[in-house]
Parts: sequence; structure tokens; C-alpha cells
Amino acid sequence: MTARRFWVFIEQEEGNVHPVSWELLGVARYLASQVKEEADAAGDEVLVEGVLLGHDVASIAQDALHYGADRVYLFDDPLFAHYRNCPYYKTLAQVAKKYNPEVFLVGATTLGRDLAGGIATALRTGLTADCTQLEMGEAKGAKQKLLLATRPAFGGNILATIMCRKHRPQMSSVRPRVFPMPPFDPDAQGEIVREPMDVTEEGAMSCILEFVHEKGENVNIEYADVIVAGGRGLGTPEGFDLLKELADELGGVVGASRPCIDAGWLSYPHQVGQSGRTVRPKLYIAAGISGALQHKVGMQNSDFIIAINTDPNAPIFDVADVGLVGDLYQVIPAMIEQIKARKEALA
Amino acid sequence: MKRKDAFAAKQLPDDLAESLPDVYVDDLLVSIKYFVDEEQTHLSIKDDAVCARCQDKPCLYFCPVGVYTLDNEGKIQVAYQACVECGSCRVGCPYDNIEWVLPRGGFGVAYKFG
Amino acid sequence: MSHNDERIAFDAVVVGAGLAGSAAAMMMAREGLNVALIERGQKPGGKNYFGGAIYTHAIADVLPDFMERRPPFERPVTEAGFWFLGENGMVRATVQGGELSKSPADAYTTLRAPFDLWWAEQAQQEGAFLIPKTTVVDFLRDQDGRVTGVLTDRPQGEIDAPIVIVCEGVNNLLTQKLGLISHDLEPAHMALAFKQLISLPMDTIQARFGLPDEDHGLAVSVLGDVSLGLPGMGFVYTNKSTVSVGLGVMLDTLVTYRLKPYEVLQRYLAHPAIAPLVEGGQLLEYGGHLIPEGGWGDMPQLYTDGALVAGDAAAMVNALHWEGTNMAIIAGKLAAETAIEAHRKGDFSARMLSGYQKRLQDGFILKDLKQYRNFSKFLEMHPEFMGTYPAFLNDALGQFFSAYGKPKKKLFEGIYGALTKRRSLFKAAGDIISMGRAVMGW
Amino acid sequence: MFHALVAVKQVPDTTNIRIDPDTGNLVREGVPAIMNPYDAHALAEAVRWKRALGGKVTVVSMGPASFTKTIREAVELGADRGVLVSDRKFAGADTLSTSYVLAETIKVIHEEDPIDLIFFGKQAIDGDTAQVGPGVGVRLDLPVVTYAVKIRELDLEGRRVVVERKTERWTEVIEVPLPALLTCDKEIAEIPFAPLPDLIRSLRYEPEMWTMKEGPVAFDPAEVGVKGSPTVVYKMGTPPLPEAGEKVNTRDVGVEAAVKDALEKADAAGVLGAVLAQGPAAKEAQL
Repeated sequence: MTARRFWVFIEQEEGNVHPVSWELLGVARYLASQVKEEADAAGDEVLVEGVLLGHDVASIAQDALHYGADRVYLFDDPLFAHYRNCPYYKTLAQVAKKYNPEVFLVGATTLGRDLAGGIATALRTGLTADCTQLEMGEAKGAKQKLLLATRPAFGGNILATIMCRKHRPQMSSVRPRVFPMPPFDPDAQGEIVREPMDVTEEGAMSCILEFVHEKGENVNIEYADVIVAGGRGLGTPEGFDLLKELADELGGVVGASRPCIDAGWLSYPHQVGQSGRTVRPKLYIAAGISGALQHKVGMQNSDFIIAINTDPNAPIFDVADVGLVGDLYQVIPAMIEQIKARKEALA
Repeated sequence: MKRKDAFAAKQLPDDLAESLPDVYVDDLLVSIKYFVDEEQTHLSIKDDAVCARCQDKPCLYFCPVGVYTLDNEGKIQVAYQACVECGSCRVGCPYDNIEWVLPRGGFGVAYKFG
Repeated sequence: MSHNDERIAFDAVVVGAGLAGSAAAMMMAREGLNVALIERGQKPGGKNYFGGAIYTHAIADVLPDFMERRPPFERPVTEAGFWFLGENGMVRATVQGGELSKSPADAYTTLRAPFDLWWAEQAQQEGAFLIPKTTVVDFLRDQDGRVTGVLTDRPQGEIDAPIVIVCEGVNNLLTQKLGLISHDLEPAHMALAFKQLISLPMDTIQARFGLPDEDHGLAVSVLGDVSLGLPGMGFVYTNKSTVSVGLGVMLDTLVTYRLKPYEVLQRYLAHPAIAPLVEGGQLLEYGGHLIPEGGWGDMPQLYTDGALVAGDAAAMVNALHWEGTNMAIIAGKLAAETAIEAHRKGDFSARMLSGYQKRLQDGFILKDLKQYRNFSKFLEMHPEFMGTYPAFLNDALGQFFSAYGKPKKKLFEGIYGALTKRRSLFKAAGDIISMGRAVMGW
Repeated sequence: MFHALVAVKQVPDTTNIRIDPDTGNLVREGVPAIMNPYDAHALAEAVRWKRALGGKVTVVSMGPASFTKTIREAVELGADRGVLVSDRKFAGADTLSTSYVLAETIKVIHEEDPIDLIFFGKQAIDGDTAQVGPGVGVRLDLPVVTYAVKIRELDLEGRRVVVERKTERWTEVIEVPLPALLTCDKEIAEIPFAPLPDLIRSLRYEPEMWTMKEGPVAFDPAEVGVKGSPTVVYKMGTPPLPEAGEKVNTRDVGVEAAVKDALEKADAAGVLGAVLAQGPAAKEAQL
């Protein structure tokens, strides 16, 4: 009996887990289920496993079990207190060599993208970056199902599905927020395996001198439940004040399309779209955004989209659940009032 | 020197005016390739006060790529990034109020087909 | 590596690698001159936009073996003429066969970006040195004010040359800087042309435009409803797997009526007679460009000490025949011949360079421009050619070819009525005379 | 003397990509080829340090002969030498194979003229993989700093470089020993408008062309092109078009009614109630 292992890199910094890690455990479970039948027939075991590096992060390993991992390989050492490219990729490549996973998923965050290429090169295997769809599927000439990793390319204009026939693991980095969060199972059981480490500080080849936190608000638009986004139709940068008011009422954040960022109306972390952030809020309100393709690919997975534009032909309406043709300077204030009224009614 | 009365606005007959469809100019602009000069504009309004006094503001209409728009305060905004460098605004502004130079070498519109 | 101390010098500088510029550079390089061909776009052709078709007679004049060099033509023009748009239909008056079936053809439908690139490459093959991505902003002059080179917008951007040929295109700011023309362009003399390039399968183009194969192409001017009856003219050109559909409208008309060009174009594309032709097509490129239609009256002086002007910068356009490209090429060539002669004699004075004007007069360009000098004024004065007559033609032929069950006499009364309700016969006769004056130089 | 090596890629300008609606294929006709913008910024930074410290900048690219255009552009922007590694056998290379070819090439250049710092763009705009740079770093066993936005200190004597890199959370200031490899974001440096003499030099520049057979690198045929690439394309397609919802004109129904209707629909879809109930807590729940 051999084990078919589906691996997920659990990304954490300063004890905070990046939610994409849990999303990936969910995906890994889904992929594992797709080969279940095949594995049962061959008498193989299918396992979803997490790999975690850090310092004093045992509780995170425990969380990983709750989010669906059967086992977590844990490297707990001060050397891993802060993410650094070299010690991380070398350690992960080594442990992958030891256990030979079939699939290895990493979040396509800045950290994950920094890391994934290193692991793949060290293992001399294939890596598909920035995926938005994953399936285990049959491919001609392959005895077992292969990972079919789909990613947007050429500015989101095409979707390419990539597979890796012979080399293992089949690696993918996966965008945050394209897959749903799996449920937290408080009764989940699993195993935490502490792995010995083989990297020294001398071999780390780097030294972090300091962390500079950005001044001003810390925008985390990717995980906001509500985004009120503005576009060129606002006319002036002050238009965002109004959007902010609505966002505050809804407990959300303000986003923007690229032209506004380019014009310096809002800072880059607010940008939604292909060249900015991919978001998947519960509610996305697009005000004065025309809806260029590059914007749409970043927000069309939102649960509910309300678009406001004076131009009835604006392409944003193609992805909106409700389109309001009209002046946002009339619509947004009305919305603020009605939200206030609804909240009062709730209270 | 241009005379303002040479540009006195005329009205199209109603039926013709109504026969003009609404066009979303951005849909056309996506077909045009630009090398946008992020550092400097090649188009600007010489004097906003002149535009404020201009009754008809024809630049809002005749520019083939809709470079000129009004903001909420009624001020003309110049989206030079969309300019195809045809020169119509320089020639057509009734008050010679548009500063028009060519973009820096290599920047600006780059027709793929022409 | 420092070049700071070296001055950059050429025997001649050509400003603008368009049709006139590359022709001039080609000719001078062929004669052994060290020529800098300066282009402000990323590459030649990137700033140019036209209908359009290229006439081969001018190309052959500069490059007799042009067909062997595989110019990126689209289709030979095998059918040409006018379409008159009424409100709902159209009358076609086109000619095919005869003169239009020669090979190589008299004209080919063409796209400017690939063509101008190819054209500049021919100049490079002759030895011209192409400097792209560089905008000429002024001239270098000696203490007597004679042009001795150009100043570009790049750091350390001076280039010395005893002669500069200015082919800067319609926005002739450099020509104005030379003092060769005292006024800026006039809205009433400029047409703003704008078009959509629409992609369609080759077979579809052949089927819809009645072309037997890809070696047949159509080039028509479209009058009437296309420009809302205002001074302007539409066009349709079939390329290999694209169709160019657009129109030119006088700029002052767009200004005074506050028309959005893209709306006028969309209306044209939605016209019942046009829409089926482009249905299902995909927009490949939209764009716009000014055409100097002032012609003769708007021409600057063409030479000064150390500099010559050719092409659109010198308003060398025949508005009625949509000709300008051929004039540009020929003018570029003649400017080059003048520059070559100046080099031979070591004399770059205005007097020496006035030979350019003589060369132009001996050819067709100045003759044509003079003959058509009243044409743009004619259109200004007679908007009925844009509105009334195309509408009349549609009514008249529509009635002629409908049975109606009426006696034939009644039919002609109807047609006659269709005209007179629009314009008195007397005026119509006058129009024809004016047209003759404008076109034929009566 | 400072020796910087910059890896550049020529890419189709993705802002102008079009898909043939009939075939679903990418239409490359008329799409301009440009130097990958991130690479151009990385190059600008390399040139800036060269001018400050004295030295040279070598540019390397892997691709067909048409990539000469981009090498020339690099010379225009201040590179001193350009090497194009080009062979038909390289075609179809994925990121792993590309990093092999570049790493082998850089090794040879390094032997003949030691390199202090290698620059990559943070990713190429056509593939967006961001893998080749780190891959080359791993193959050469160099310290890798991705998403570099600023070089704070470059100490050739002390053999170290201090770099700012931007992550989603913070800006990290990291010191690594030389030689090192950086992948750069656009903020690293502005692209200068080249002086005319540099432009003219670039137009006359002929890049060195290294192939499998000709040139100083002995490539292993098993590592290049399709053979050396573990990944293959399974299929290509276009993203599905989402379905459009209802569109209401506020002029027809009035602003108040239109907004009311929109919010009711949002509520019915189950998004509004959840949001309002969570209230301000929702914000804290975020990272």
C-alpha cells in the first residue's frame, strides 16, 4: 500500500495564519476525494497533509487538523521565526524528498510565490503559478489522475490548464480567495509530526534587519466582506470620501479601479483587478467603474455585485447582480440613508 | 486669431440628433495601443478661467477619443493618456486655450494597424 | 562610455518616417548621403492612420521593383466609386474591370502601421539611419538664422545637418517654427477622419462585398446620410481579413454642431445598408487623424535656408480623390532630389532649394492642387452634395425600380418631385456648375 | 568596479491581447512586443548603480532572434553588453528549463567577469509566474530577494547588499551577501529617457548570439526546451462570461426606489443581513 499525499504549505507570519492556507486544505481535500475511487481500487491510501514552519506554532498545527489535514509536519525552530527564502525552500524541498507527495499546494501570496519557485527548482519539478482552478483529471497516457491546474494568462484573457506528467510533486501556487474556506471541525483528529531540521543560520544566506510597517490604514481588501469601489466616474478624488462613508456603514473597505490608482487618488493596496488584488467579498459595490476586463477578473467572484454607472452600456453591468443606471452622487447618499435605517431597525 | 462667432453653436434637426446612438468611448479605446508617458502630459488647459467662460465647450464632444470631460465642479479634465495626437483640440478650441505638444519620443499612441 | 563631446552629424536629416519622409530618405541614401530618418513613434507607422488605399504609381516612381520587395498590401482595388446613402438604403455607383484590372493594380488597400514600417525598411536598406522614439522639437540655426540641424527632445539631443526635410505630418508645428506659414491650421479646412477597423473572415468579406477572391478589393467613398448630411464623406475599404469603415467630417462642423465623432461613426455603422456588411465583425482598432483639406490655399512656402517641407505638413492633399499619400511620396522624392543637388553644389540656400518648388510644378502635384483649389470651399458652400442629392438618388432609383402599378409618366413625376421638393431645378443646375468649377477648374 | 547582470524578456504587450472568437486562440498579429516592464525597471536600477560606482551592466535574454530588439533597448537604457541565448531547441521551455538555460549562461559570464548582483523583474507580464528569477537563484545557490523595491546599500568591499522588499504585510529590510539575486518591482527605479547618443549606440549594437552549438556554454540537451520541461499545456480556453443581472434606470423608477430594490435583492441573496449583523466586528475579524 502506498500513500498518495496531497500537501499544503501552511503560511504563517508572527503566528498569524494566512487564510489561503485553510482554503488550500479545503482544495486538497477536494482533490483527494477525486482520486479516492482510483486509490481504493489500487489499495492506496489518500492523505491530506500540511507542512508548517515557524517558531512556537504548535497551536497552528492543531488548527490545520481542524481545517482538514490528516497530518501536519512541523518544523518549530527560532531559525524559522521569520520567513526567509533560503532556509524555508531548502527545508521544504528536503521534507518533500523524504515523503514524496503527489501534489504540493502553496498560496500565491508574496511569501508563497517567493517560496514556491525555490522548492520546485530544488526538486526539479513542475510548478504552475497563480492558479484559479484545480482538478484531478485523466490525461492520455497517464496511469493515475493528474493535477490539472488552470491559471489565467495574458492579462486574464485566456485560461491555460497545465499538467505535470512525470515529475513529482505536482506543484501549484494558488490565488487567495478563489476557493471557499473549509469548515472548522472542532472534533477533527490527526497527527502532528515534528521533523528534524537540517539548516543552520550560516546557511540561511540572509539577515532581516527590520520590518517597516506602512503608515496609515492597513488595507486588507482581499479579505473584506464588503468592498465599496470607485472608478473614474467619481470625477474627483474627493468622491472616495463618500464611498468611505458607505463602506464604514457596512463595515467594509474602499477599493478602486486602476485609473484611480494611476491618478494617485488612492494607494495601490486598494486596487482591485488583474494588476491589483483579487477579491471575493460578500457584497461588492462598484460606483463609477466602467468595468474593463482587467477590473472584472479581480472582482467577478464576489457573492453579490451592485454596479452604479451613468452609462447604461458600461461593461460592469455584465457582471453585476443589480445594475443601477444613474448618478452615483445621488445613489450612494440614498444607500447610506437606507443602510442606516436598516441598521436602526435591526437594533 | 480665431473668431468666436465662427464657432457659434448650431443645432442639428431633432430627428438627426436623436438618431445618434450613445457610444461608450472606452469600449473603442481598448482597441488602441498607447505607450503612456506616466511622467509628463503633452496636453493641458492654458487657463481654466477661459474654459469656465466658454459656453459651448465643444471639446467635450469633438475629440474623437473623449480626452476632455467635465468634473463635478465643472472643470475640464484632460485624460491625455487616451489622446491619439490628431490635433483637433488644438485647432478646434474656440479660444486657443489648449497647450498641445507632441508626446516625448516613443510615447503616446502606437497604432497597430493604422 | 561617453559620447558627450562628439556631435552627432549627418548629411541630411528627415523629420518623420511616413510616406514622404521615408521616400526622401530612400532617395538621398541611394545617392550616398548619410541620412538620419527621425521618427517620434516606437516605430514607423505607429502614429499614422488613414482610410485607405496606396497608389502604386508614386511607389514605382521611387522604387521601380517594389512588387518584388513584398509590400504589405491588403487587396488590389478592383472596384471603386461612390455609395450614396439615403435614410434606409443606398445607391451604388462603382466601376470595376477595365483600368482597375491591371497588375500590379493602380491602388491597393493598405494598413498604415505595417506599410509605413515596410516603407521605412526600404529606406534603411538603401542606407538611411532610422532613429525611432525621438521627437524633433526645434531647429539648430547659425547666426544668420539658417537651419543647420535639429534639436530633439532627448538629452544631448542635437543633430547637425546642412539640410533638413520636414515631413512632420498634418500638425505642422515645425513648419510654423520655420516661419514658412504665418497661421495655424483652420478648422474649416481640416477634416477629422475616424474609422473602425473591423475583422471578418476573408470568405465573409468576399461574399458580402461581391468580390470573387482575396485578390479583389473594394474602395468606395460614401456620401449622404453617412455624415448626417453635413460636410463630410464616408469610406469603406476591404482589406484581406478586415474592413476599414470610417468617415471624415470637417472639423468646424464637428465643433459647431458639437458632434461626437464616435457617435456619428456608430450611426453610420448601424445604417441599414452598412450594418449587414460588418455584422459579427470584431473591432480591431479605432482611431482618428486630421486631414489638411485646405489644399492650395493652405500650402506653406515649401523651402527656406537649409530646410524643405513635404507631405501633409505642406497640405499636399486632394480632398475629393482622397489622394495625399501619393503626393507625399512624390514630394518626398522631389525634395530629396533637390537636397542631393544642393549637396553636389555645396549650396543649401533658399535660392538653391527653390528648385524643389519648380520640380513640384513640373509634376502633377501642384497642378492638381491648383485645379482642386476650390473644392473644399465648394463643399462648404454646397452641403447639398452631402445630404440632398444622395437622398434624392435613393428616392429616385427606389421609385424607378418599384412597380407601384402606376403609369410610367407618373413615376417620373414622382422622381422629379423627389428632387424639386429638396432643391429647385435651377439651383440643381447651379450646383453642377459649381462642382465642375471645383473639380475641373472651370 | 561593479558588474551587474540583468535578465530581460521580450513579451507581447498584454494590454493589447485579443482572442479570436471563432478559434479561441490568441491573436498575436499587431500585438506589439516590448521589454517586460518589470525587467526595464530592474535594468534602470542596475544602470543607476553602475553610473554611481563605475562598472558595467550585462544583459542576458533567452528567446528567438527577434529578441534582439529588446537587447538593443537594454543598451539604449544603459547596458554595456547584451547576450541573446537562442536556439530552436529551447522552444517550449517552461520555467524550470528556462531557469536552467539562464543559470548556465550566467555561470559562464561570471567565470569570465565576476558578477556582483543579478537583477530580474519580479515577473513577466505574459506568464506572470514569478518563478524564473528565484529558480536561477536556487540553481546558482545565491541568496534571493524577491519583490525588491529599493537597494538601500550596496557595499562592494564588504560584499553585502541591503534591500527593501515589499510584501503584503510590511516592507522587509534584508541584508544578503554578494553575489545575490534580486527580483524587482517597478518602484525600484524610474526608467530614464535615454540620451540621444545612447539611443544611437543601441541602434547600431549587435548582441552576442549564443546557441547550443555556437557560444561558450555547454547546454545539456536533456535540460532544454520541451525535453527539459516537466509541465505541459493540457488545454487553453477563454474565461466564461458571467451572467448579467437586472439593470434599473434611476431616472425611470427614482433613486430611492432603485436603491431600496437593490438592497432588498442583496438581502434576499443573503449577503446584506450577514454584513449588517456582523457590523464593525467584521473589520476586526480580518487580518
